[in-house]
Amino acid sequence: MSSHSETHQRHILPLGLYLNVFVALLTFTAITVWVSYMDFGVFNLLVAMTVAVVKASLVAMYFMHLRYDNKLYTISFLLSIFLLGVFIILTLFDTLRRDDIYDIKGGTIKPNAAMYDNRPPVDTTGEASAGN
Amino acid sequence: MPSQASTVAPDVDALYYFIYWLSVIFFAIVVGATFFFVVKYRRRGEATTTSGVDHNLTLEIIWTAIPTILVMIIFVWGFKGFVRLYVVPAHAMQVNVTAQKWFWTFDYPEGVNAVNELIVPVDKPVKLLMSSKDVIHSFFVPNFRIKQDIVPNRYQIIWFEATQTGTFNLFCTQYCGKGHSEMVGKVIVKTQKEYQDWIDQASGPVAGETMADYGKKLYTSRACNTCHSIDGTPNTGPTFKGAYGRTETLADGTTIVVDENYIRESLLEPTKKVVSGFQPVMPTYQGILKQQQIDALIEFLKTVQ
Amino acid sequence: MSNSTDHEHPKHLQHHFTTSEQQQDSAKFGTWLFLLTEILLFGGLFCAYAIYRAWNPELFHNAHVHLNTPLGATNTVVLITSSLTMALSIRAMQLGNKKQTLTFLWCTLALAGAFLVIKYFEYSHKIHLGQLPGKWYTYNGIEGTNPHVFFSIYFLMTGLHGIHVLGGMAVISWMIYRTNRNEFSPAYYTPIEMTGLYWHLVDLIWIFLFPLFYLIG
Amino acid sequence: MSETAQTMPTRSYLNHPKGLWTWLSTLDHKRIGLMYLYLIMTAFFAGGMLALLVRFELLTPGRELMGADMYNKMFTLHGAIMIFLFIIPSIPAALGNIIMPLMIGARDVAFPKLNLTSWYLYVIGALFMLFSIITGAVDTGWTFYTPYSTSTSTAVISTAFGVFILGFSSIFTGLNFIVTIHKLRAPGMTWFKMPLFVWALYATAILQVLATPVLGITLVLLMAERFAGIGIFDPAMGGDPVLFQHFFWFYSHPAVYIMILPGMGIISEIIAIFSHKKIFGYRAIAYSSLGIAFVSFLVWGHHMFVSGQSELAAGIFSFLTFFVGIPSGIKIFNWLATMYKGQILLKAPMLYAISFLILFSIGGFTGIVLGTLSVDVHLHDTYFVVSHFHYVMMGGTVMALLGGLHLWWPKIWGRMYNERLAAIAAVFVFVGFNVTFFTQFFLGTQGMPRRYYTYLEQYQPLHAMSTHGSWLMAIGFFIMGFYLIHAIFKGKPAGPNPWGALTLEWTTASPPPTENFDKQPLAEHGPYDYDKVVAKPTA
Repeated sequence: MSSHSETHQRHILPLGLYLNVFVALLTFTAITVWVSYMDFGVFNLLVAMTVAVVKASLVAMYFMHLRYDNKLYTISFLLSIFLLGVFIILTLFDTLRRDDIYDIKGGTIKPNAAMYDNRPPVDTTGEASAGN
Repeated sequence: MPSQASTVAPDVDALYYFIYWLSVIFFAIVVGATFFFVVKYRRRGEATTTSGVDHNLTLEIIWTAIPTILVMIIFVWGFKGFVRLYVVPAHAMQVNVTAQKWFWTFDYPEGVNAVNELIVPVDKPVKLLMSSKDVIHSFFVPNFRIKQDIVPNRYQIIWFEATQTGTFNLFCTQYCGKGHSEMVGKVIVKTQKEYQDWIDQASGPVAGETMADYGKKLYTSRACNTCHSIDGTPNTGPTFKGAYGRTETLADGTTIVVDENYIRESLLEPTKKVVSGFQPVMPTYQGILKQQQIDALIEFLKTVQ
Repeated sequence: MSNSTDHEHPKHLQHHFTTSEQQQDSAKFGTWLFLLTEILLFGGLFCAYAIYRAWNPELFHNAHVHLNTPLGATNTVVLITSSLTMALSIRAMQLGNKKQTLTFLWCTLALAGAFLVIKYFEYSHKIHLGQLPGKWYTYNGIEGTNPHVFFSIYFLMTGLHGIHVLGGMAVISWMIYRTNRNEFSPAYYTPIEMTGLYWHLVDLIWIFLFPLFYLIG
Repeated sequence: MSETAQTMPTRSYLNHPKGLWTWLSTLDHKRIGLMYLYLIMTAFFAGGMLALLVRFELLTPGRELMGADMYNKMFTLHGAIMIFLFIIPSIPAALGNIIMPLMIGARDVAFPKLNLTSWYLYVIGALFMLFSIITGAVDTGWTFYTPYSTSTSTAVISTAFGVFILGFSSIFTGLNFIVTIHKLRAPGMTWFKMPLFVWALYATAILQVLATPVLGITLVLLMAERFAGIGIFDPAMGGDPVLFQHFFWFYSHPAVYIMILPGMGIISEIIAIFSHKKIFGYRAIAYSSLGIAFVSFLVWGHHMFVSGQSELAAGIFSFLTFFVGIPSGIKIFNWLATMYKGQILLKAPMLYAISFLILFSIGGFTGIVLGTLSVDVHLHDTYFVVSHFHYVMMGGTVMALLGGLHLWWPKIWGRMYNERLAAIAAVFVFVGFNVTFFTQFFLGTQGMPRRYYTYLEQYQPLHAMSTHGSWLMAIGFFIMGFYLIHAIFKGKPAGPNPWGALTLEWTTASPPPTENFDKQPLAEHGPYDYDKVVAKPTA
C-alpha cells in the first residue's frame, strides 16, 4: 500500500489561480501567433516550441494538478516525454546522417512520388494563391 | 565460417572467434558451476535453514566490471571493422547492381551487363552501387562477409576486394516474396587477365550480329548519341547523318574528307581536327574503345546516310 | 485518511480496496498511465512529422501557408477555454456545488463541439481544394517535394486528435449524466477528475499541433 | 515430505460459482488468468504445429508439402501467432494474472473490469487474425516490412488490425499491473520485500505501457499506407521504408524484453525455492530488471545494421546494445551465487530453470555476437539470427514459462503432476531444442539466409538434423500435455505449499478461494528468508 496517503486528494485550488493560468495561456497563444508573422530563420521553431512547452507546463501543473499531486505522476509523465524524445532524436540520427560517407546515399533516386509524373507540382494558371 | 575470400573477411572472423572463445569460457564457467552446485549442494533429507548471505559488493562489482570492459573492446573492434566495410578504397572499379523480383542485374562501365552472375577480377576493389526496383532486397556474399539491404528509391554502396579466384554464392537475404529463396546468384572471381578477356569478349559483337549493328549498339552504350544525332540536326557535335564521305571545313579553314582515318583520329585525338562551328569539347576514347569497336562504329556511320 | 473513516463502506468502494483513498489513488494513477500511452501513440506521428520536416523544410513551409491560422488560433482558444471550464467543474464538485459542476461540464461539451465545427469547416475547405492526404491529393499549387505527405501527416494528426475530442465529448456527456444522478460528492468525484485529466491531455496535444502546423509548418 | 494425505478444499475459485457464464463474466483475476492460459496454450499449439510443418518442408530443398507461397504464409503465421498471441501475453497475462496478486497478498488486481476487457480484446484480436487466415492469410513475415507489406495482395490490413487490438490488450494488462503493484501490496510488503517475479512483471508492465502504443500507431500508418498511400513508408509514394523499420523496432525491441523479463522473474523464484536459499543480490536483480527495461528503449536500431540506416546511427545503437547484455549477465551470476551452498532439489521446475540458464546463456552470448557491427553484417538475416532468437525466446521465455507452469500447477489446480514423466518430458524438450536450433548456428555462419523456401544442396544435412530435432521436441511437449492435463483430474492433492516456499501465494489453499485469502495476509518475513524460516512441504 502506498506509504504516503497524504491529504493532497482534497487540495482545492483558488478560483483566481485558475483564471490567472487561463489568462496566461491566452497571452502566450497571442504571443506565439504574433511572433509567427516575424521571421527569425531557424529560431522560428525554437520560439514556437518554447512557447508551446511553457503553455503545456502550465496546463499540466495547474489544470492537471501535477504540482500538487503525487510526484510519481510527474515522473511517469516526464518519462514518456523523454522516451518520445529518444525515439525522435535517435531516428533523426539515421535520417539526417545517411550521407555521412557518400552524398549519393543521402537522398532518394526519384524525389517525387509516381503520382506527380503527369502532373505539374505548381499550376501557374492563377489558382495558386487561393489557399486560404 | 565459410572460407575467407575477401580482404575484410579475416578481420571479421578474428573478431567472431574472439567473441566465440570468450563465450565458451564464460559458458563453461556458468554451466560448470551450475552442475557442480547441483551435485555438491543437492538436498539431502528435509530442508533446513541455509546461509543468509544476500550480497557481496566486491563480487558484484567484479562481475559487472569485467563484462563491461570486454564488451567495450568488442564494440570498438566491431565499429572499426564496420567502417572499413563501408568506406570504399579510392581506386575501386564500379559495378551498378539492380535488384528486382527475383533476380540481380549487374551493369559494368564498359556497357556490359549480366544477370545473376557478378564477374569480377581478383585483388581489385569493386564498388557496388545498388538500387532496387520493387521491394527491399539484400546483397549477401557469405565468403566476402558483406551484406547490404537494397532499399527501393535509394542508392546503397558496398565494396569488396576478392582475394582468391573461384565461384561464390550470392544470396538475397531480405524477404521479398515468392521467389525470395531463388534469388540466388553467383560471384565469379577471375584473374585480372581472364576478367579482361571476358569483358572484351562480352563487349564485342554477339554471334550473328553485323559490325554495323554492333556499332549502332556502341553508338548508344558509349554515349555518342548525347552529342551526335543521326537525323541531321547538329548538336554539340556534327550530325552523323551523311557524315561518311562528306567534305568538312575545319576550324583552321582547311577541308577534309570524312573517311576511316579521320574517324579513327577523331575518336582517339578528338581536339586535333575540329569541324568549324563546333567547340573542341569531345573527350578522347583512347583506351576505352578497342580496335574492333572503332571498326564497328565506322561501319555504322557508313550506314547512316 | 481522516475523511475515509467517516465512510466505512461507501457505495463506490470496490471489494478489493481497503480504503476510498486507495481506490481513488489507483484510479488516478491508472488514468495517468493511460495518458502516457496516448502521448506515445501521438508520439509516433510527431516523429513522422519531425523526420519529414527535417527532410523537406521548404515543402513544410510552402504547405503550411495553406492552413488557416485564424481558424487554428480560434480553435486553440476554444480548447484552452474548455480546459478551464473542465478544471472549474472539478473544483465545483470539490466544493459540493452540483449545479455549477453541471454548468461547467455543459460549457466544456459545447466548446468541444465548437472545436469540431470549426475543424469541419477547415476540413471541407481542404477537401474542396483537393488538399488531401496520400493518393487523393489533387491540388496543384504547392511547390516542393511530395506535398501530399504534408497533408497526410496533417490529416492523420488532426484527425486522430479529432477522434480524441469526440471520445472526450462522449465521456463528458456520461459525466453529465452521472452528475445528474447524484453519483458524485466532494468525497467521491474521481471519474470527473479522470475525465478532466484526459481532456487536458487532448488540449495539451493541440497546444503542440497548433504551432507545428499552422505557425511554422 | 509430509506423511499426512492432503485433501482438496471443497470450495475454491475453480468450482464456485459454477457455469460457463460465470467464467465469461468473471472479474476474478485467477479465472481471467486461467482463461488466458487456455487461449495462450491453444495459440502455442497452433504455432507449434505450423513450426513443425515449416521444419518438415525444410527437410530437403525440394517440395515436401507445400509451394513457396504457402510456405511464406506458414512462417509468417508461425511468427505472428507465436509472438502476438503466445509469448507476449503468456507469462504476464496468464501466470502473472493468476499469481501476482496472490504474491503481493492482494484480493484482486486494481481494475478487474479492465482485466476482463483485456481478455476480450485478446479474443477479438485473435478473431481478426483468424479472419485474415480465412481470407487468404498474410505473407509478409511477422515484421510487416514495407514496401513488401504495402504491395502484397494478401490480407495485411485485417492481420495488422488484429495485432493493433492485441496491442491494446497488452497495454491494459500492463497498466493494471503497475497500479496493482503500487497500490495493492499487503501490509508489511515494502518494495524490497516483493518477490522478484513481481519486480519483473513491474518492469515488463512499464514496457507494455510505454512501447506498445508506438506499435499501434505504426500499424495505423501501415494500414493508412495500404489504404490511402500516405507516402510515409512506401517509397513509391515518396516514403521511406527504413523509417518503418525504426517505428516497428521501437516497439518490437522492447517487446523482446516484454517476453523475456517475466521469464527471468520466474527463474529467480524457482532457483530460490529449489535451492532453499536466500536469493543472492536481491536488489541487483530487481534493479537490473528496471535497467534492462530502460535500456531496451535505446537499442532498437541493432535490428537495422545493414538496413541502410546511417553508419553513425548504427554505431550508436551498437554501443548502447552492449549495455543490455550487462544486466542480463548480472542476473545469471546472481542466480549461480544463490545456488552456491544451497540445498538443491532437482524437481521439474528446477530442471527447466537449469535449462533456462544454459539456453539463455547461449542466447545471450550469440546476442553479443550479433550486436557487434562488423560480425553482424555477415550474420544478419541468416539462420544465426533465427537460432539466436529461438534460444532467447524459446530457450529463455518458454523454458521459464514451463518452469512456472510446473511450479504453480499445484497452486492453480490443487493437484500434483507425475514427477517422473515431467523429468522425461523436460529431457526430450531440452535435447530436441538443442538439436533443432544449435545446428542452425552452423547454418547461419555458413551463410544460409532466413525465410528461404528452398536452399542450396550443401545445407541439407544440417537442415535435416534440425527437422529431426523438432520431432524430438514435439514428443516432449505431447508427454507434457498428457501429464499436465491428467494431473488436473487425477493428480494427488498438493496442499497449500508443496515446495516449502515462502512467498505469500503458498500461504493460502491450493486452489485458492475466490477471495484469495481467508484473512488479509501480512508479509511477516521476506520472500526468500530461507535463512530464518523453514516451511514444511505439503506434498
